Amino acid sequence: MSVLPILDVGLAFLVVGLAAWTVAARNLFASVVGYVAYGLLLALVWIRLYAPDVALTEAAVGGGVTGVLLITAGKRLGALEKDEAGATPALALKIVAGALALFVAGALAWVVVTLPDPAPTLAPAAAAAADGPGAGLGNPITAVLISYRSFDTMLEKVVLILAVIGVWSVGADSAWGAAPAPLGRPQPAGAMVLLAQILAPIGALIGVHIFWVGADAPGGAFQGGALLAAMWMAAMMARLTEPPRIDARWLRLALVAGPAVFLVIGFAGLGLAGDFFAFPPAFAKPLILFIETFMVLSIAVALPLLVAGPPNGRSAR
Amino acid sequence: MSALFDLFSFAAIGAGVFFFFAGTVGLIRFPDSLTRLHALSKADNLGLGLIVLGLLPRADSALAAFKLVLIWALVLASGASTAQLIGRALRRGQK
Amino acid sequence: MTPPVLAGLAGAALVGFGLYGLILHPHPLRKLLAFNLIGSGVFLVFGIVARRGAAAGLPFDPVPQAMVITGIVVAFAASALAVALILRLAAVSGKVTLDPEAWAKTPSTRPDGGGGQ
Amino acid sequence: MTPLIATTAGGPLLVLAILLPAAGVLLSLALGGRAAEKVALGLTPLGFALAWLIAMQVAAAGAPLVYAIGGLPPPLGIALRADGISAVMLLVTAIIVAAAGFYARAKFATPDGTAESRSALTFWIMLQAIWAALNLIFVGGDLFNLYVALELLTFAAVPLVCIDGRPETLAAALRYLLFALFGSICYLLGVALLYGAYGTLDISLLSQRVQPEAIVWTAAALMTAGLLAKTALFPLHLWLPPAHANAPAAASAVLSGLVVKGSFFLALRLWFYVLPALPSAAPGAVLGALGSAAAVVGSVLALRQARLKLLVAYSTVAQIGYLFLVFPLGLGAHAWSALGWGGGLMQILAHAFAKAAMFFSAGLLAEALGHDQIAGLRGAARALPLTFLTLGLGGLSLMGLPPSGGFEAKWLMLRTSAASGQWIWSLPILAGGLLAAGYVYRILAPALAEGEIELRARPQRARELIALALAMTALVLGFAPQGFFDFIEIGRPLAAMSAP
Repeated sequence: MSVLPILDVGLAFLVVGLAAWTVAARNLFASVVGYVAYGLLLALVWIRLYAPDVALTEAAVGGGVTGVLLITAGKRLGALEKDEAGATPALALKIVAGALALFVAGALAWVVVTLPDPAPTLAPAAAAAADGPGAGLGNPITAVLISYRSFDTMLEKVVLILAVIGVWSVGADSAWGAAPAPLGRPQPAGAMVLLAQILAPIGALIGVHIFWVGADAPGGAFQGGALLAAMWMAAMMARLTEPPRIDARWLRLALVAGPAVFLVIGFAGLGLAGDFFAFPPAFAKPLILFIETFMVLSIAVALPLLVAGPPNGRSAR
Repeated sequence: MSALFDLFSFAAIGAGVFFFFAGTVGLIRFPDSLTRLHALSKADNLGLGLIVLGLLPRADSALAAFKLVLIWALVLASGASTAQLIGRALRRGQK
Repeated sequence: MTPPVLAGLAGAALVGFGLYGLILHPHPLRKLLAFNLIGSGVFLVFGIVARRGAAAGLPFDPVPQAMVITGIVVAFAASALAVALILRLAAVSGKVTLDPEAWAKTPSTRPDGGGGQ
Repeated sequence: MTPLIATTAGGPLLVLAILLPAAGVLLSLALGGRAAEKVALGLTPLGFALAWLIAMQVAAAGAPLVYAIGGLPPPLGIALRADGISAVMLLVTAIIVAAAGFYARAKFATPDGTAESRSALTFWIMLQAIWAALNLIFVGGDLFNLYVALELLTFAAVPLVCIDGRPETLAAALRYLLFALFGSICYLLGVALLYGAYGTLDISLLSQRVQPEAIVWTAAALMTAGLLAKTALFPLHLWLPPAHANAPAAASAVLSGLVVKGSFFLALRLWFYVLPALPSAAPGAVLGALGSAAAVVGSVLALRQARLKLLVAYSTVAQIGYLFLVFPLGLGAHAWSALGWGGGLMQILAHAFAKAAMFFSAGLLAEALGHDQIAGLRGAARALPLTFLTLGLGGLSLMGLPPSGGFEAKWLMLRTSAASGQWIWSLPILAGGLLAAGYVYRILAPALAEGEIELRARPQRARELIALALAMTALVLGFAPQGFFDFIEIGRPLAAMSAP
């Protein structure tokens, strides 16, 4: 397998080159497109680092959903670019910034290359604990996310919810409660509609599949939820469906369902297993899947809402 | 028997790589966006199809083989639609 | 060069490019892109730490990888909030500059110097 | 000899302190409308009671409370840990959040029969989210978990800045967000390096393993730089004044009094708890120098502001500067370290109360007069005596005049700089105090002068009293007994070595 190193080097150059393009491009939109391509390539890097779970997340969230978000923004701001404002930075500032960036990158590269050998790791502990309270999960990452670092995962869902409220809060007062502006153009192209009609159901199925196998194989709530989110977005872009009103009860409940269920079961752990966020060994796996189901729901709802933006006055009634 | 499968795999994947290569050359060399698009969709459709075909005998299970074909079909559907959309956008831009 | 070392060097380069762009670009969306570059560089550092920690039959240390997954979702949420602010700013004022001087010319006239229903 | 990190008595209280406001956030969004306000205000007494219980338990045990979440101890699991300073900060946060909540009712109430409004729902949810995030910051024992807390804090604080929706507030919020994101990502990079070097992120485990080597210095520099950007230490302070001055007064008080203290608290955790093995002289000197510059520059800029809220915001830039003197004066295992540590802590508390009181008063003033231009304050003190009494008392603490918490903090710092032979740090303390006297005088002098002034509306007495109560608290801190200083020593590494 002697071609792999060459491919690795090529991939690294491509990724770094696209990053440089993103920074250096003169045109705002070109820079955005460069970044989106970069995000997709990054997924390949993660595969090469033996991180299929991260690769899935990066492809779905970092590449896909972020791509839609940034390209939409880039398109809307493109019209403004003339008075983009702020003088172009002076040469002195460029030199200082360049020197600083070079210094930080150099120091980081040095430190990363000289990381201690053998590397400290929690992999044996995680593997050993898979039989214990981690509880019958073949995918150690899911075990870490839902069991050992449950607190991170639960609070990170709260972060997502705060971001949704933050996005809503920049809207106009008069629009509060209404739906965000439609994602697609008024008359979407036939190809787009066809694509959404074919892709959305299959993609949704795959999303559920990725979530379901996530207990034992690469995949999980994040990745599955992100894929479902992407499919909902595709349907909205083809105008097969419209963004929901932000005061809809079902929407609010779906948003909080993930962290709320996690929280309730976490509390119940005190009675059932003696500690907050502890799972009784006999029910650990079903409980974890139960929590994850609601997490998938919350993620699938939150991501498209973040892309759709604040409520829009035009659709208020 | 397995040697025959291997030969088939190599041939199909090799052909697939050739089409990808040709498509990429087209992307770089062709003069305008529409012809470039044309070259690129060839690579997607044919090149990927051949590679999937070449990988089929090496699949562990029927499910894995099915997933491979599904990937090809999905790429085909999205590639064709995207090409169509880009083409439309280009025509609108030219008018 | 092994993939971890390569990825580490790439990660360092990404952080460097991102830092440069974050400081220099006046446009907030460009700053956001630069921030995301730094972010992915940082995640790559986690990635190589995870890969180097391969042990006990696992090809990676699951803990840093789990952290990256959390981090990617948080970074997306941050991008979404920033984009919403940028677009709203452009919509209500027609410009997106962050220069405080430009805003000082139009001082607040709200009675309480902030807040309003 | 690594004792296993296990849950102690009272540990479950720590989880509750975080999850109570977090559950409030979820409940407020799910129920919507009027419920958000009710939930937020209803939780304040519970939250205060929890903080009080935690403080009592820490005092009784004389040692930190620990909780291993899920019964899974670090390094694989996450632990929470509350020591003396955690308990004090939990209490302060509970008090100021409650004060901000009741103060804000006048503005963000949703009366019966009215529809849910944008600004009200945002305010009540974000207030609770800030509370949850700060509580996690104060008791978090795992560096990545603390990263999540930092992000939680950012996402809660930024929307408050632009709650009013004017373009300049949106620009201020955006600048704040970009600085904060930059800060978190620097912090996260440091976390990655520390994990790569030692294979754990638990603070107490790390403190036993950390050696002074290149990777640790790099990680420390990155994390510190990130936290400085979030704390708005000079020269990374540019985002703070417009952000804090443009938010509604109740939010400004929380942002200035508490939120910047969150990232500062993490800087304390980093240097005092994670990295006690590093030599402390050089980092202490750098941070102290930046702090001194902030104290002087911030005060000078405050002197030049035309608007009251901007003046108060620039004063925050200056007061943050003093906080960083705790690094040269408190780091290390010296006989005088405990004194400097006490001074730094006292400065956090005194500023939190005094600044919250001043922002509340500035808000009342702006509502009563219809503006907050300092030039237009002539005669206002006669019309609004209580409000100006609060501004004056808060100013007393900022200047560091006795009797006040601010005086106590500066007195301790001056004593430490004398005891340690680091005379140089007494200069910014004294200069900053003089400049603070200047900008407080700028507010009070015209207001106390003779003049006719027309009030649009008389501020509610209850809101004036809330502000006054906080200002009085800042004064009372000046009488803190020795027991208080013993309490904040609980759990500080090297404390035993440096006990006088």
